[in-house]
Amino acid sequence: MSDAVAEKPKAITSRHDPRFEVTLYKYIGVENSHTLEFYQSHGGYESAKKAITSMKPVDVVEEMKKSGIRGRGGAGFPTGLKWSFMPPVDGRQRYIVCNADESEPGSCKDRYVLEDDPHQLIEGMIIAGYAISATKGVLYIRGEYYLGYERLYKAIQDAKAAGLLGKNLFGTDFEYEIILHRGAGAYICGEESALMNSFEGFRANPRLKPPFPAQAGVYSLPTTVNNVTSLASAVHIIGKGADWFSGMGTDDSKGFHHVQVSGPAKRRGVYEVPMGISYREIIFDLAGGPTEEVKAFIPGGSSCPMFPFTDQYLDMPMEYASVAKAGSMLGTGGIMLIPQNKCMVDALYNVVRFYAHESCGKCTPCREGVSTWLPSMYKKMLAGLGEKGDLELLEDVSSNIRGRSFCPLADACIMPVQASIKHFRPEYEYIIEHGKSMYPRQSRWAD
Amino acid sequence: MKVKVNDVELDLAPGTSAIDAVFAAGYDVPYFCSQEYMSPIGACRMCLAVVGAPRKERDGSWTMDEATGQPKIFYFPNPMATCTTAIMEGMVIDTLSDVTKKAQGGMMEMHLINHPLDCPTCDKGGACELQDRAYEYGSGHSRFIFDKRHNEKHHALSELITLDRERCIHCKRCVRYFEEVPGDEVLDFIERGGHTFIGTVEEGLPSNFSGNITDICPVGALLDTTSRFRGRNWEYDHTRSTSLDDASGSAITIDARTGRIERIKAALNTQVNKNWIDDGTRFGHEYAASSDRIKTPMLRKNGKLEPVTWEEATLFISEKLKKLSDNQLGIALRSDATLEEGVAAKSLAEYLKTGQIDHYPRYASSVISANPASFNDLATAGAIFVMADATEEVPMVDLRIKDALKGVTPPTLMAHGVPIADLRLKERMPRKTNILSVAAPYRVDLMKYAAHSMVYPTGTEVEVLKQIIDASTDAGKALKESLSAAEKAVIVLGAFVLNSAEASKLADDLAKATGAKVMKLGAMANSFGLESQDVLPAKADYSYPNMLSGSAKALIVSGLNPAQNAEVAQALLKLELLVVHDLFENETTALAHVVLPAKSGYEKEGTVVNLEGRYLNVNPAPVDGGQAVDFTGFVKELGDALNERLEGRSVRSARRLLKKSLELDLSELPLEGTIASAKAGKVAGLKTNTSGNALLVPSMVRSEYLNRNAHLFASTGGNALRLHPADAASHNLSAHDVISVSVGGFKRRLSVQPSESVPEGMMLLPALPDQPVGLVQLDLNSIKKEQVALEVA
Amino acid sequence: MVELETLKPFFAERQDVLNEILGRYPDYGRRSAVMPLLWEVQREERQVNEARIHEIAEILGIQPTEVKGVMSFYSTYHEHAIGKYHLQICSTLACSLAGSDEMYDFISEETGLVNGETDRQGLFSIQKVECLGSCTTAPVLQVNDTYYERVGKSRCQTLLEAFRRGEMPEPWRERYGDNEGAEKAKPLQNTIKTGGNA
Amino acid sequence: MSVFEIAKGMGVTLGHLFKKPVTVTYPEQPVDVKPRFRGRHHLLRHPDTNLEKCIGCSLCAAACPAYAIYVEAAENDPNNPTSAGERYASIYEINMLRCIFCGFCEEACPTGAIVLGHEFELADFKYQDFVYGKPDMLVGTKGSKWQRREAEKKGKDVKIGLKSGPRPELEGVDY
Repeated sequence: MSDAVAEKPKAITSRHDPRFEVTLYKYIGVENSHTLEFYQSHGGYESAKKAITSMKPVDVVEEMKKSGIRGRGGAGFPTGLKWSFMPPVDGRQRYIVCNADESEPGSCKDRYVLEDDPHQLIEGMIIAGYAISATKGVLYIRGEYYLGYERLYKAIQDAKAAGLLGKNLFGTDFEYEIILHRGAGAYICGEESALMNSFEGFRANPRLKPPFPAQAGVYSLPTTVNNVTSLASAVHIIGKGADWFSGMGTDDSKGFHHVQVSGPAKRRGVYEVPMGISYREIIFDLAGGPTEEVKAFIPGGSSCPMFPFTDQYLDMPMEYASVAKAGSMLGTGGIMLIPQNKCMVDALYNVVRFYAHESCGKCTPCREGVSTWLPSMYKKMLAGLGEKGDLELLEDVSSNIRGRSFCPLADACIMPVQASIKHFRPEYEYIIEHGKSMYPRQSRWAD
Repeated sequence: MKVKVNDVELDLAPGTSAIDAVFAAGYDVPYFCSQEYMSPIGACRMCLAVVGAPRKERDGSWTMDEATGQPKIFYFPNPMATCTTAIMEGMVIDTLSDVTKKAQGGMMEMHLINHPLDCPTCDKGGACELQDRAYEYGSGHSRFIFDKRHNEKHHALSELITLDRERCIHCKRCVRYFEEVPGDEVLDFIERGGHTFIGTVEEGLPSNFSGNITDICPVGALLDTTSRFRGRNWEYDHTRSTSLDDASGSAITIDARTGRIERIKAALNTQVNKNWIDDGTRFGHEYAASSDRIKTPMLRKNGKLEPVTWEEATLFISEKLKKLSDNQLGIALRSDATLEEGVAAKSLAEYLKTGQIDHYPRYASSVISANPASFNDLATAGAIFVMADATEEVPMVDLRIKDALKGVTPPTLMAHGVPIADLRLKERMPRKTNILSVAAPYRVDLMKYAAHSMVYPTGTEVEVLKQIIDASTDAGKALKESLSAAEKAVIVLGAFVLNSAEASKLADDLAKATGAKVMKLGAMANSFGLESQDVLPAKADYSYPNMLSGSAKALIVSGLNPAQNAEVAQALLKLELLVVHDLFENETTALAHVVLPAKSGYEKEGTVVNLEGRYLNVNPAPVDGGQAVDFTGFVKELGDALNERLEGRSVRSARRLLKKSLELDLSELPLEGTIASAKAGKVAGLKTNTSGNALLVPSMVRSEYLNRNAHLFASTGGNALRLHPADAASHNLSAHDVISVSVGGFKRRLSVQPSESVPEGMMLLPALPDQPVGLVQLDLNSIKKEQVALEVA
Repeated sequence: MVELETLKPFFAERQDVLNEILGRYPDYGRRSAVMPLLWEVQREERQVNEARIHEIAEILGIQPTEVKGVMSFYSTYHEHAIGKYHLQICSTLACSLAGSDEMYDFISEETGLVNGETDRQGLFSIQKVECLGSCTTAPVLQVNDTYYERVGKSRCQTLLEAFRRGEMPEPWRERYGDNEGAEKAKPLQNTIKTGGNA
Repeated sequence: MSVFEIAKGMGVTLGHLFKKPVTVTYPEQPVDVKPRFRGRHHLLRHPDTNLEKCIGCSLCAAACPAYAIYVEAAENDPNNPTSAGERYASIYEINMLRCIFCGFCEEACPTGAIVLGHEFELADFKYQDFVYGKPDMLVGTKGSKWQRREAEKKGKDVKIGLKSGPRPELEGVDY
């Protein structure tokens, strides 16, 4: 007690830190965790109650800002700041939209929340709705997550019946309802403006910005769009305080994140980790290490440029700034390991084919470049018909697409392509020169 | 706002798009998806350019560049689509840098990878934006070695429009056009990504303005079927003219080749039709190229019409005329005759000392309003009351009303013309339907877009207007209040009101009471002009219907076919002289002593006055019409035979005359025309039927020529008899039956179209110039089925 | 076409479903109901044909072309009938690294169908789809609306056999991660639901 | 000038006395035409399908410096097509009096449909006989209008006064 200011405890940046506790994912996988009884008996809806009954909307936004949480959907925009962009209340209906159209290859963190802890998300949406004075929430869930849709549907009904949704929440005059909307299989709906078009019943083409959603979003009304885990995190930030949240992570990246390890790892799965954790810890300690020799890993879903599987990158802390500095993005935290004997060109063809299939067709570089030209070039190389100059052509076409498209989908396709050429150029050169992959395809199907 | 484009500094209004700044500066960027009068969407990504702007510090001062002492320009990391970028203070746009060039060239290459490059067979070749831009910005060769996307070619979207899906570059102009301009969402993208194509589920693109998509398609994906393969763009003679199909005075471009009209396209008139024309105007030109046109004068000899020279024909006429005393000759022009023709007819009438001169069809009341509304008044109105079937009478009124519903004022013209990307326009803008009220005796198209619409019993216009003026009903009161309250209110009156002098008077009273401007929809292209020039009978007894029923001993009719009515035909037989000046042989030429070849509206030179009172030039397309002349030419020929130099013997002579009275030089009108004030003529009342079981309704398609317009005929199924399904059942008629029937003495051939939008007990059929809008008795006993609709097996 | 026109309106007898769906959205957002309505038709009829497109357009007061444009944008609405068991094999990278290509080959061989085909009996249809969000439990086989994760060869075989018998086995859960141990892989059961979309 | 030089000159003269004469007794004898000679036009067909190569694009007419070509196009009947694709020339006319045989039309043709052949005997009597239509130029038609008229009158084959193999571009043309 000698110092006036107690030294700030060191932030948690490792799962090995005894202070770390799994919070958001605590009940995932537990039997009946998706029911209202279970949720309420484990402290559910306390945060919402706290926020609505004892805090002003501004305070909630401030608390979120203070926590330093950044959007978990991929772009990493500070959530609190986003909420504060809403125009002053002017009598117009306002919307909070939950983007549960999780379709990025390598990501499945939201699915577990939607399926196993829907009430946590509903509570997060109530808090967010309260913070931005929106009385309507839109929950856009991708069409394939039918189990999640069923459970959310039930959860919303239950919450309504229990008075947790509807009018006069927690005895106040705050009202809130959630519109559950099911997508139908389009990756582009993960883009917020495309999602809004899709919700409104239009083709899911991205919209022109400005106006931004805060000015004219759903039905041209003020709207905020957040990812599932961003909203679910709000429950804990309000419940445990912004300081608890910012007690994890680094200066640049606060709190926890959810990483999903896929590819040849011993225990591929979803893990809640503090920000600033090293990739080595995630891959080796949590996921049990690779089952075969690995040459690269994608740090945050397929749209993020890959890193070679070297110490330099493995020891890098998982935070927005460091990853960006190394030439990639934190994305959704979908870490994918690419084994040594998987042909990189083949792997990239798979990625490119995904984006080709998901391009909405609105703008030329994406429709013609991503959706037509790139897959053709990869197919040609893989068929052993590559010619001298093809790699340069691929690079040039990529550079003509990158940064030229209407929305970031084309960039999401081009960045991994460019990264793969940068790090694994010899594999491209080999396939062009020899007409066959450096690593022939082999069966990977377990019994 | 100050903007710098390359080396040119400009001062432009805030909200201007960067692409317009570039064009205003005299530089060029390629673009495909932007289109005048439509929302910019940034889909084609061709207009990319390096763009930068200075930034402000927290205290509001510019962030300075230490090296130069000027505000530092922060460039966007990627080239920006200039069409969707609004200019900012101090913005710098660089369209000449290597980055810009590479971006544009790369995009051009991608546009072409799936384009079939079948320019030699493509009708757009030579006038194709993609072709032009590929020359200017393309690299000249493609690095895309794979198979191009294959898709359906020559797919008939409707009888009038052919779609080639391979050529489509997905600029979305057509899809946006339908949503934004006429508001009929009948075309959309299907599928997604590289498989996207445009298509429709509705058969035949049910829209009255579908043809405009062929104009705005930047490639040859959407083509006008009437002109398909008729010629190449460089072979056409392009003539800018004014459409004589309705009273809007829409600007058109007539494309003719080797003496034949092959295509009509919309021309730009920012004040009238903007870039658009309706389908009736666009596709209804085929009749002019029919092979059965009258090409030489003909004289009846021994009961048979024989080709003669103009001299022989006019000599015959002049001999006959000399035997007539005053006021025995009747002269009747169709209401789409030019101002010059009207003057010629008047001067001929004066010379021949007859007061029996008229134009037809016309209404019982004047079409010249005391407080006339212009199209721009209509497009910016705060309240609109339409008492007409505006879409069919003057389609452009329909389109400009939809402008008003959007609430965006017409754009200010820039140095390069209409802004290419008007950032105020957005996709799927909400429409202020509550400013529009529509009343008509049956369900009209415009009612879809009106918050308040009313279908009143046929012939009760007077009662309806009284209700509004007296505010005796809630709806009437609300309407009157909204018209009074609106800063700018416009009342649109069509044939149903103008046909009744009483209703017309009430409507004028309503306008006066509410301070609204009035737009009166003239019956035909030059109704306004001919009335303002007093091409009207000296007294009521000399009106055209009276001429036909005996007031005239001799008759010169131009463009009219009165003998369709069997009763009138009998009366015409008694005439001492019947001169018919027309395009085709018909019931009246069969009785005529002299038949003279007339010019179609595409071949005439002259002036028309549209419903705003706007003087617009009609220019002749080089068309082979044989010895056809317009009415001024007839006056000249007749004058020669009479040894007289009559006024109005040529367009120039008529214009000299008009210059004096109008103080307007009609040979030097600006392209968008000139509005001059006009006073209503002394309209001698026409008797109109007040009873009948059928209503003749206006039609945007010229019913009299429909059977010569093969494509339009196929698209509309011919002139339709529309009736309520219950009535159809009781008359034992079914859809698509083709019947011949006597309608008020006119033998009509009609195809049956049952429709819920028609009130029970009333049948609707299109009016003819000689059987204009109004009630009529359809003889149910005379119905003969010529062709029974095929049952679908 | 003639056949389609004589189809009974789909929602005529399902007014409650229709009203429930329309009731979800605000009045100014009536059009939002287009996707749920399409889902409803697709669930019952395993396809959305042109007559239904017209019907939905009528309900929502929009043009059929618009409905078609929206419907065709999404990959899970089908113009032609899919099988009773619509086998969707995720083929994106994570699943591909776990052998989904081989799984596709296997299923294709077993059913005699290729991507996009439906067999004549209407039992199976197969479709290669993009990422299903089951990357950590790859490879995944989605049958109608049900996920079967970590589908090895023997599991795949057992599943196909069950489908042929008209059974829809309960999906098992086998996940690692923070939820590890909370539930164990359950054995494949050959009971529970039969047929149709879940 | 010496005698020797005169003798040298005479030698040249004498030498020619014994050479084969270059004069050809045309029209009894056919003349030799150089491969690149540009004579009357041929409209070619695709040899395998027998469809006309001409698609009626009018580019030849656009390229023609003498305005000698007139083309009118129409849409193919899909069941009985005249040319490959959707468009064919319903009217194709060349006015041989206006034509300057520059070959620009051949260069402009995107499908290689029009090729200038070797026939040069185009003399005739009436103006309208110089306007050659499609039947006069399509591959398989031999000779000028006059020659064909003459041959028909006499019931003989058309005889054209030239001997030379056609250029490779003249696919299917037989001299």
